[in-house]
Amino acid sequence: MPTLKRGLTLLVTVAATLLGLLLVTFLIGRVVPIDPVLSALGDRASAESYAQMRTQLGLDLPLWQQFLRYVGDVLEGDLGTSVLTSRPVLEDVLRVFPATMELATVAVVIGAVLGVPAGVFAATHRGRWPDHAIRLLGLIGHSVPIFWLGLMALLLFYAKLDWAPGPGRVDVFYEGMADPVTGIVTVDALLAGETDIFWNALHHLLLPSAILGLYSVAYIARMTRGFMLDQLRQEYITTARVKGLSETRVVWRHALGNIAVPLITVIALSYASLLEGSVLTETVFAWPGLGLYITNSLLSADMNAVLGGTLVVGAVFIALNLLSDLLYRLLDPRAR
Amino acid sequence: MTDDAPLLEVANLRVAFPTRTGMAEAVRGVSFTLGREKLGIVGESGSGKSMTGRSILRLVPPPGRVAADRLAFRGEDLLAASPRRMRDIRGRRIAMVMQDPKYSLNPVMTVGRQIAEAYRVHSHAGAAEAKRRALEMLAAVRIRDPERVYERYPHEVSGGMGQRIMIAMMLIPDPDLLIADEPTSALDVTVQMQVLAILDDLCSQRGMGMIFVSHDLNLVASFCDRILIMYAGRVVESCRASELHAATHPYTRGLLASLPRIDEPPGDLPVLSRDPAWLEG
Amino acid sequence: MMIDIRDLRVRFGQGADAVTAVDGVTLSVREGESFGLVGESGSGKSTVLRAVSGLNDEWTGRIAVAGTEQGPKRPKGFYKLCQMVFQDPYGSLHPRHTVDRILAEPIAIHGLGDADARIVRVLRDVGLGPAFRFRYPHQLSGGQRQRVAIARALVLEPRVLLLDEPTSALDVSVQAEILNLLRRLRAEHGLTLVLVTHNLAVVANLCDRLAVMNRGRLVEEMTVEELRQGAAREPYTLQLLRASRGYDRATAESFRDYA
Amino acid sequence: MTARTDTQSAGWRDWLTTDTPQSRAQARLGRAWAGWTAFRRNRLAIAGLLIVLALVVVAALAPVLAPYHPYAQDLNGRLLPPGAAHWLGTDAFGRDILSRLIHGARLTLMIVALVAATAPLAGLAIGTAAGYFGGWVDTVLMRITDIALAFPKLILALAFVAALGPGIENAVIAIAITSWPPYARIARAETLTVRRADFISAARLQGASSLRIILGHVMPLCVASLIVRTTLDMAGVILTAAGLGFLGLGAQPPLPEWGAMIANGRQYVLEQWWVAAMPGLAIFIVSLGFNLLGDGLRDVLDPKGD
Repeated sequence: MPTLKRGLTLLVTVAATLLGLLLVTFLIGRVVPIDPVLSALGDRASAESYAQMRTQLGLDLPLWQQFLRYVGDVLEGDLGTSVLTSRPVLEDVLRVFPATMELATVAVVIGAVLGVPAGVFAATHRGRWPDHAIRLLGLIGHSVPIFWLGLMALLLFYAKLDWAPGPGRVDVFYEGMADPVTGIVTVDALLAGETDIFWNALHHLLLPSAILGLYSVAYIARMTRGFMLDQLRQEYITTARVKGLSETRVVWRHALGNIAVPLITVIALSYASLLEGSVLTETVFAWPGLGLYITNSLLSADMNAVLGGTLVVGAVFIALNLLSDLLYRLLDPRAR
Repeated sequence: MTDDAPLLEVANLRVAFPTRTGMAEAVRGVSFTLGREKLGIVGESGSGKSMTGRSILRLVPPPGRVAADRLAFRGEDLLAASPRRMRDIRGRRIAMVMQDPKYSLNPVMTVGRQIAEAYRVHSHAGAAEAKRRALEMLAAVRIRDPERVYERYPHEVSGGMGQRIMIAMMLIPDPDLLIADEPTSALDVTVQMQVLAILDDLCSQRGMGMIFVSHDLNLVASFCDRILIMYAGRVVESCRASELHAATHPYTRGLLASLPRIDEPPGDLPVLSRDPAWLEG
Repeated sequence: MMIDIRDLRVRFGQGADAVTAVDGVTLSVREGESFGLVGESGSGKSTVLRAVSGLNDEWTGRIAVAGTEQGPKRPKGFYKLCQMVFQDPYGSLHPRHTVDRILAEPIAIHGLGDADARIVRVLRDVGLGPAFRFRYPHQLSGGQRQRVAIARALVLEPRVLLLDEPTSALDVSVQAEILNLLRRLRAEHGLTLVLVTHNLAVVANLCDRLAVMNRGRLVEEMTVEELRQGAAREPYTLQLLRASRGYDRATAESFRDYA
Repeated sequence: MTARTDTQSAGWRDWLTTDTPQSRAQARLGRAWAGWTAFRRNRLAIAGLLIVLALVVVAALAPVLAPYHPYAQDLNGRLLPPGAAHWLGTDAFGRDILSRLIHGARLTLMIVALVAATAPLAGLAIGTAAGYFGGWVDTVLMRITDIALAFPKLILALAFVAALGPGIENAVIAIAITSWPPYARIARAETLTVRRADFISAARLQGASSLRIILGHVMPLCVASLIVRTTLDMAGVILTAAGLGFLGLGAQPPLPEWGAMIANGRQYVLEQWWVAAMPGLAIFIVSLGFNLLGDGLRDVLDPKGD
């Protein structure tokens, strides 16, 4: 297929997906039993100002026009105003998002660095004890409620053993000392040359990201093992052995080369699910990221903030999907 | 070592796989010796012909078990060889071509790099030297435009060309013995003949021995020097290819009779009735 | 004429990627005849068969079976007239259905009564005893599976049997059994056979007449008697004949590509 | 006597494992037996099966098994550590944690059953239809599925619950709505691999209708991998439901939902750890049970692996 046509198809797909996401958040916003006019004006609004606000918010228009208006607003970056913070939701989200990204990125690095080799090792030792051990560990990782594990880890490493610092991104003492350039505390501290803050922030990051990473180790190891077993059965692996290649080269060059593309998809997917999983982890570790922001907004029925946050996470999801799709076309000779 | 000493000696080769009900024997006591000749191993599916070929390279997948009174390549015991020594032997001394290039070539590596890799692993030559040799080898298997084919991925070449690439890759380290496991079964008859001609020429030019595993009695009889006929893991008959028509074992005779022929009038073909006694050789 | 094909064309794909698989094929098969369609892979022989059977509906031209012109979509009655047997006996039987269910299904679809008796009869017809009736495909050998596939085709008592490489996935000793079975069934039921294969010897054994195809076109038609005497007119057919006689270094040198 | 039972059971086994079944029922039972024999050899899978069975038994017999009423408060016995009277201790209202866990099993089982009965079936119908018919049917259905798949599931469930109001029914609806797309994808992929199979062509050549082919030929082949996936997913459903409960968006007090129980114990976690630890352990064990069972089923039903 010509590249241009393929590119167009991809573009249409992404646009349709975004529109679908907007439709869902829009509809959720409509079924909320909270009156948006009242929440904007307060309970004691006069009938007159109520009607005026209703028109102003476009609530008297037909539903499809309201939707178009909503799409237009979102495209202009207007996600509404948060009732809780009285600031534009987009501003809030941009402020808290780096904290979540920091957490999820470290977690996915842990996941990939441990998960891929574990999966390969399990596959090459199929049916023997390393395989069973890795498989069982994976199943355990899939079965632990992550928020509970966080609580228990705080209990053990913070309260009992005093190895880990408490909740939060840095100790209270350091808070706000490094200029928020990127919003990622570790990076900001390094940029400001504050090594103390950097180490402190890293120390704080370790426990929550390790716990978040545990889930993705389990997922990535399991998928890697499955892909790898599929490849090791293939005849080209026999060919590579007949050529006299070492087992290391057969496994890490030939077999792994063939699963690189699906693995990237898996890692992208698990990155996305980590962004999502941060909702629960952040609550436990009082980590001031998007997850905590959404949860707090939920509990105070701040729908603009909830839907805005949902939209941003959804958009990141779509971007990650797009990215793994593009990488697939770039890396797999059969897809070019 | 003199030239008339056997290339390969196999005595009482056995391959077995554990199953729920005990060990299942795929190869049950196969013996033969091979010089610089083309030896055909013929049999129906499940006769153990492929497993015999693979066990020589110690490529029987676990949990399969290989045992033999003697399995020696130029006098060296293959079953006692260390994994490292075995890697030296594979490719460099003994190579193998498999049935379908669609599956036996690595799909995400250009064919050129796969051939060059086969050369470099045994010669420790530089990248440029390996590429030069690979292009020469592509020309040797009569590929018209080696430079262009070198950069292709396996899915971009036809079956016949894929099998030539496979042959180029296997012959580039200049092995002494080639095991060809149904190398032309996935190809059309005319392409099949062309690929066989290439194998034939390269073998005689390089003085290689060849084990040609196939289910096609006619093809083996016309291509090889000597034939082993396998049934249920055993060699039931061994003869010169030119004397196949005079085979004595009832299984061989039955197989020959059950083949339809263009020059015979249509009519019922004799059906093979299997004698349990054949299982004991 | 049992089967009459005029100027059949089949194209796959659209626009620049389109491939012409069958390019203007005209042929006919008489009632009770056994007709062979021979060619190498990509010659379009199987595509012709699939168009006749109704599996492929993207063709142009004219196909008539038993005097009735056929459109792309077939009425239910067509399938009582014309049945097909596939190449790979491992892929043509549903892995989770017993032989019994495989054979009972066509009877149920066409509302034919007397299922038990029909199933037992057709199993006996293809040389399988009643012991095979409740087995799953994985409990059968390749030859037994192909017999079940033939039984499934016969249970509707068709007049035409289309055979797509019915023996090329089988060992030669089993191939002989299946060829003998097909010959007997043809005689007993007065079947018209269309056999697609790459193997000239199989055609010589089972057919009366054959057509050779190459790259979507019909190269030539001949009787099996002519084939036996090597009396082919076209160089492509002669090359096929030579290639099927086994390996010969000198002959291999003379081969060329026929576009 | 023993000898006789032995020969009897051997007779049954022969009847089940015979290569020549005499009837449809025998063939079917023989097949089930072969599956069970394979499953039985996987010890971890058996452990998973036992955990899931235990969950069902505990849920069914909750009033009989629980030593106390799940809501019975005892303000003098608040936050008691595990001991003879309260095996797993008491919570901030002096309620017996064990009894609440036992009654909570009913909620967990209900959530699992409701999701398992809806999402996979919807996915199966959509996926097989898309895969079998192809063309624009496939394009439309799969576009919708892909869009739904690209959404953040948990956060969307949160938003749903926020919109519909907290509560266990809404939590189930939210989970079911967000979890059908993967099933549709799996069912479609399986359908595509079998659609071109000769046995489907053969069925078409028998004159079988599309409905008959989808129901009788395609779906039975999708069901195996769907059952495996559903079982494995139930662990995730339990975790999501517990997460919603933990955030206060799932089951509402005083319902003994395990996630909400962890949330209740959270503020005491540093001193009275058992209040939060016990329900978490229950979630972990049950969820592990589904994972082990699903993993074992995959070996039997879907040996291709992931």
